[in-house]
Amino acid sequence: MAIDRNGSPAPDAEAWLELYERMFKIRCFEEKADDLYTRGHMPGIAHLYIGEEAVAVGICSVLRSDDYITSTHRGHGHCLAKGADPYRMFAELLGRSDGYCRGKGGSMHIADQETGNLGANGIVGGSTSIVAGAALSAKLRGTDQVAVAFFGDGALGQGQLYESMNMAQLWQLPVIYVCENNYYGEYTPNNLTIAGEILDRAKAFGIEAQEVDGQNVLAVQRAAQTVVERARAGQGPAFLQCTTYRYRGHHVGDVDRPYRTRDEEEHWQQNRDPLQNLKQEMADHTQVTPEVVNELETAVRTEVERTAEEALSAAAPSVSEVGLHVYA
Amino acid sequence: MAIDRNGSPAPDAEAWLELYERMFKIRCFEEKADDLYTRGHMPGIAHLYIGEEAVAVGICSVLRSDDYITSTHRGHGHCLAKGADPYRMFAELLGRSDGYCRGKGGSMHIADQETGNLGANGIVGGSTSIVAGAALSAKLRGTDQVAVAFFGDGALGQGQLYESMNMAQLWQLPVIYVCENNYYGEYTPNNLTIAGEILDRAKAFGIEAQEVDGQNVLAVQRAAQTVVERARAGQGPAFLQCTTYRYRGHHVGDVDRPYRTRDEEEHWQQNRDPLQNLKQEMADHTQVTPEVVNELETAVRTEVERTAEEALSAAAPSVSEVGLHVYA
Amino acid sequence: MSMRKISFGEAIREAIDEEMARDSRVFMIGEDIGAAGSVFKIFTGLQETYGPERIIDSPISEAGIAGIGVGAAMTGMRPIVDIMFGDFTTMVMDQMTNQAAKTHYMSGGKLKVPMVLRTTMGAGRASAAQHSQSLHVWLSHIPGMKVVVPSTPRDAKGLLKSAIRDDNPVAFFEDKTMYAWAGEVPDTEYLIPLGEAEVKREGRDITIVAISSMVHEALSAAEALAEIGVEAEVVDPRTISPLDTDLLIASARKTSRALVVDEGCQQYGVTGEIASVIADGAFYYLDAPVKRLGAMDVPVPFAPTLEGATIPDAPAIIEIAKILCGKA
Amino acid sequence: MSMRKISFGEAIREAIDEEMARDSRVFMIGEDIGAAGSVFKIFTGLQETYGPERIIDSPISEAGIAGIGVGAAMTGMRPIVDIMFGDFTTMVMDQMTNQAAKTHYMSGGKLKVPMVLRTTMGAGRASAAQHSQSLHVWLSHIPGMKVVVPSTPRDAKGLLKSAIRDDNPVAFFEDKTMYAWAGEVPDTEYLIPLGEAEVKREGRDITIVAISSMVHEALSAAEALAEIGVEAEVVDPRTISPLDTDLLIASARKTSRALVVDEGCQQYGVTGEIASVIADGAFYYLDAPVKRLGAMDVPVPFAPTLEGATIPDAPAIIEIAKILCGKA
Ligand SMILES: Cc1ncc(C[n+]2csc(CCOP(=O)(O)OP(=O)(O)O)c2C)c(N)n1
Ligand SMILES: Cc1ncc(C[n+]2csc(CCOP(=O)(O)OP(=O)(O)O)c2C)c(N)n1
Ligand SMILES: [Mg+2]
Ligand SMILES: [Mg+2]
Repeated sequence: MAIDRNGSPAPDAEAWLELYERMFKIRCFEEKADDLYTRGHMPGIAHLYIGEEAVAVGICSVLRSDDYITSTHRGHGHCLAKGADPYRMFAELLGRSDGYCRGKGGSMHIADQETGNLGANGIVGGSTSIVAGAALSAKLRGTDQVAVAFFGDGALGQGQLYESMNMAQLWQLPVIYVCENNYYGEYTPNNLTIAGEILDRAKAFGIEAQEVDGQNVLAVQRAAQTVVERARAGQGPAFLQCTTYRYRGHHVGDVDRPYRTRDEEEHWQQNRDPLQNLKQEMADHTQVTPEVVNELETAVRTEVERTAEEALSAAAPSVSEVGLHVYA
Repeated sequence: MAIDRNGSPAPDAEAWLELYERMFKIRCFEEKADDLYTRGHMPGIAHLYIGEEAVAVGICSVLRSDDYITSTHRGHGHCLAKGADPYRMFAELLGRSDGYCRGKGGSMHIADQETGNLGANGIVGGSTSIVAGAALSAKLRGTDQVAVAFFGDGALGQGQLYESMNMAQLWQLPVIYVCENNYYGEYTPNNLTIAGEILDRAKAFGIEAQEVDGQNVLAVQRAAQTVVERARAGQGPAFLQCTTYRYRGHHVGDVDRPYRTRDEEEHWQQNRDPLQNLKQEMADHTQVTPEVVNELETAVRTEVERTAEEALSAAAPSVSEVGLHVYA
Repeated sequence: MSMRKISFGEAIREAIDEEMARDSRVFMIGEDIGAAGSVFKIFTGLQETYGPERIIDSPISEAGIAGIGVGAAMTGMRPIVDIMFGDFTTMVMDQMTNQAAKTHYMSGGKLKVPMVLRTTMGAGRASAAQHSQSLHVWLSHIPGMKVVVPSTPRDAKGLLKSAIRDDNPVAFFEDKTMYAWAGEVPDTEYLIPLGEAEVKREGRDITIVAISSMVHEALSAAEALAEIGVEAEVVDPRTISPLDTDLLIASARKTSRALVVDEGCQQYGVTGEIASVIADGAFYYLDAPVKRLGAMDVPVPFAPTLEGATIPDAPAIIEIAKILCGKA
Repeated sequence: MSMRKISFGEAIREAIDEEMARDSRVFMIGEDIGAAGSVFKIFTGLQETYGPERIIDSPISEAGIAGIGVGAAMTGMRPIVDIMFGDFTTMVMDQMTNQAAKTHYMSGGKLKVPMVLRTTMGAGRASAAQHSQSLHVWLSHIPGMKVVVPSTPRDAKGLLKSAIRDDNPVAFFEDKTMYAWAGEVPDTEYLIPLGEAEVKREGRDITIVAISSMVHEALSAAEALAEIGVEAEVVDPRTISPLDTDLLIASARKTSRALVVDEGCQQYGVTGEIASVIADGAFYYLDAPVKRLGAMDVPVPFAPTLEGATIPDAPAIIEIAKILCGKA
């Protein structure tokens, strides 16, 4: 388990490289998804996670595969970080029967039981009580699984989140609330939609809450480690506000982004890129050479490209499947 | 305007007596309502406000009649404190056409536009966003009206309250959130349902919040005065937690009350009765004699009795009215 | 099969008790269901048997507990979510419609949501417009949901046990006015499958399809009609989704006349769906138009004189049946 | 009357613009409707004209803004609450059903709630199960609500202006797939009254009742049917509550055949109500059973191949019409 240099033990090159690989895989996946959309291969739209990779990867790096996550409309990163297969994800994005949902869910509804992913969600805040149910379930079944809710700053507007936090704290449920604060909800800057202090909204329920630099995967991992261990030990929920930034538009079709400045975008990309950050850390504190990193990048990108192309030639579900799976 | 002795100016006997009269009227009204139920005259049930009189009276004593209030299932006290006519209230409780709602609403839905009462509400938390709408309306119309939401501690479980507080603070709406914390929601003590600190739930949104002794009408009035003036001046919402206690059951039919002890009930009634409290204050700090108080009590009780009996002989709405008022 | 008489409420309680004893995955969450044994007093003692972990008293957070039910069901439990009044299901529509009902389909058949949403319906208690609604048609419109509306203790017990064992989200509507009604149930364990209607009374002249408590109005109407030589067949769908269309159509084809009775509002309610199914399926056999009798399309008024006029009853059924059978 | 061509989206925008210009009580609140001009880009510039006080960007708090609408409407304003996707109306059912729709009745006709809930419907954009629903039947079931489902720019503008001026809560459903469609609207101001159906095409052989975008499927089906000698009359209710039953029944009596088409799910949907009204009212004139064509009773699947199969279209309409008219 990697612990950053402010912690101990010493930097673990391999673990860091693995974190880097996961983040890079997400970025490649999203760039490819964008490309598939632009070339007219992907139906509908998708919300890209580019720029926010450190949050999903940092959090999931301390989770077991039987731990649960609930995700959002911007869910590809969470899905990959929890261990999903890019091929089956691409197939789902393209509406093919090899997809995780046999083409029925698409980008906004990918779920993968095997890796504990209870699903992306098209309803902002929709998973904030579902996650508490998963945690209650773990508690009732006597396992030490934890349940992590990823949600955006926009979900802070949904009352359901507060109902969930109240019950999670009352019943000491193993829930980690991970607020991905990227400062915008769709096309609206969140200073127009959030009053007061975000962390206070969790503290008000007696829930331990802290802010984390969501662009620093090691910081996210360290914070996650502590709260996940606490939750696993039955010491109740926690709330992490991860400050981050989405480099692209709200969705693949949002290319003009009049609601924010190019300068702001550049600032984040130039100075706060999670991949560059970790690369620097590795250069400064490990023996990992640029060559190794480049090789890894090429390998990952080639693999992602391959799976995407493979998905493109996968079969669409037959119309006869439309009536299947309405009832179990 | 009465200010208690910790404030200035000096005790205002007349104002205090008026506060006492209003509280006493509520108590008589509720005792009579209970009697009407017990004697089988009142259809359905009612939730009595006995024991909590100081909250409604203290708050409403600083409101103008064009200020708004939203109320709850336990709404008789708010309604009377805002200036409603007991006769029309009794008529409504009895389902008569002289009632405030022509018999269509009953105890849980009395509304009185003339006195700014937007209505009792059968949905716990249901008025928490309605009140913000009334405040927004006042702001848009450029008036300096304020809107007060009375709600119980149980409404803290409803997400809608947090959505409302967020917007009220964002837009600096003149809303006063008055949480009547009587320690129980129906038959469940609220230590089972409330995590963390109640006041923090408002502070988290940047809303000024304070706790008030809800059994001390002068304290409630003083607290209300400050926050209402602030709101009227456009300085935004506030939250008051008024600790109080309902002497009777959750509703008129809840007579055994196995969920709490008789000792606890006696403690509040013996040591913290809002009427006794104010009586004592008047005895200690004004020239108001027990005789004056007794006379006033007799007058009020007689009047309440009279209106109740009058309401008993009022006509029921004709069946032809059932289809009226579905659409305006 | 030897029988015994128990009340509708006892039937509900026995079903839950038996299923909780048999399957540790079953638990119940709701307001005042623990020590208080529910506001309808049907669960007294159940929490002593199963403990506060399996009979969970929740805050007043309908949306939250419904979402918790979804999350727990997705992860191996079989939650029963108790929503005190059917009027409050208005607060769980998102969790039921966008999450519970769609999860299995959206996940391509991978995730399941085996939960039961128990709630009430039915007017007649002078509880006014927010505590008297019968909103069972809403979730019947949603693919992925099953909806049960039992009319007798026997059906209630057998259907609830099946609902709890079902792998799909099931909404279970109990007419609160029937809790005290007694009826025969088998001594030994039994199940009643979802989706099967039952002929509650055989007849040759007219088919009366009735739902929940309306079955009893239909049966007493049938007795009266028999006296004037009209033999009514009373059919109880018991489950409105899935709907046993074959039995309904077969009965109407046999009698050549049909009337559909339900306590939900008539406009866009249950009667419209069932009447159109019969009018289509029995078209060439019908001697008269299929008639509908739903609740009057008004909010339920408080005054008993008015309320009574809004609820379908035996006299109204008799009147329509006479006209259809040319006996008017 | 001279006409000009504008899009459905422009028609919506013009209606709001004109009404806001004429009545200072009208304001709009919703997510991303301000600077962003709504996610459907139909309100670009509107906030510049009326300012952020009257075109209010809200947090993602559907329940909260609906409640705010109710409170503002009760107190003299005429709010338009914008709910981005009809799928999210699942979150405002309590505010609309228990508050907005019942307030006038419960208050015995004293309080009014003149608000418009604008939202969308319609599938076909590969937006999957949580962004494609047509849930207009729910609020049509609720007395006190009015529900409008326009099919053309002309109807949309005239009906929305009437809805804004109406003293009752009105739910206004816009098929998001029609925003870009152009149609003729009068140059000068006009209103279209709520509750009046319109014959969109005259015919003698069969009545096709179609709703919202289905009107256009019905019209193109009618063209094809004309070629085989079947003259279809296409009737657009335009308002489903109140429903113009007289016109629907008269048309069916004239043609002796009827088919009802709607994009909501068929089970317990709009087609059931309308089909049963016609089957009853035109019983003695019908040569064939009244048929229904709603959306397939499945959650809307993502894969376009599957999604297309769930939506009613011209070919399906033609097929049923042929059978009804003995041309199959
Ligand atoms: C209940 C609900 N309301 C509105 C929307 C439309 N919508 C989709 S994403 C989004 C913004 C979400 O912002 P945030 O939670 O910050 O997530 P981000 O997109 O920034 O990652 C909105 C309003 C929705 N999907 N669900
Ligand atoms: C949404 C909703 N859920 C549940 C209920 C049933 N109910 C009526 S009063 C009540 C308890 C309310 O407690 P609190 O808010 O503390 O008010 P109090 O009765 O103590 O004055 C409950 C659960 C309701 N009316 N509305
Ligand atoms: Mg965001
Ligand atoms: Mg209380």
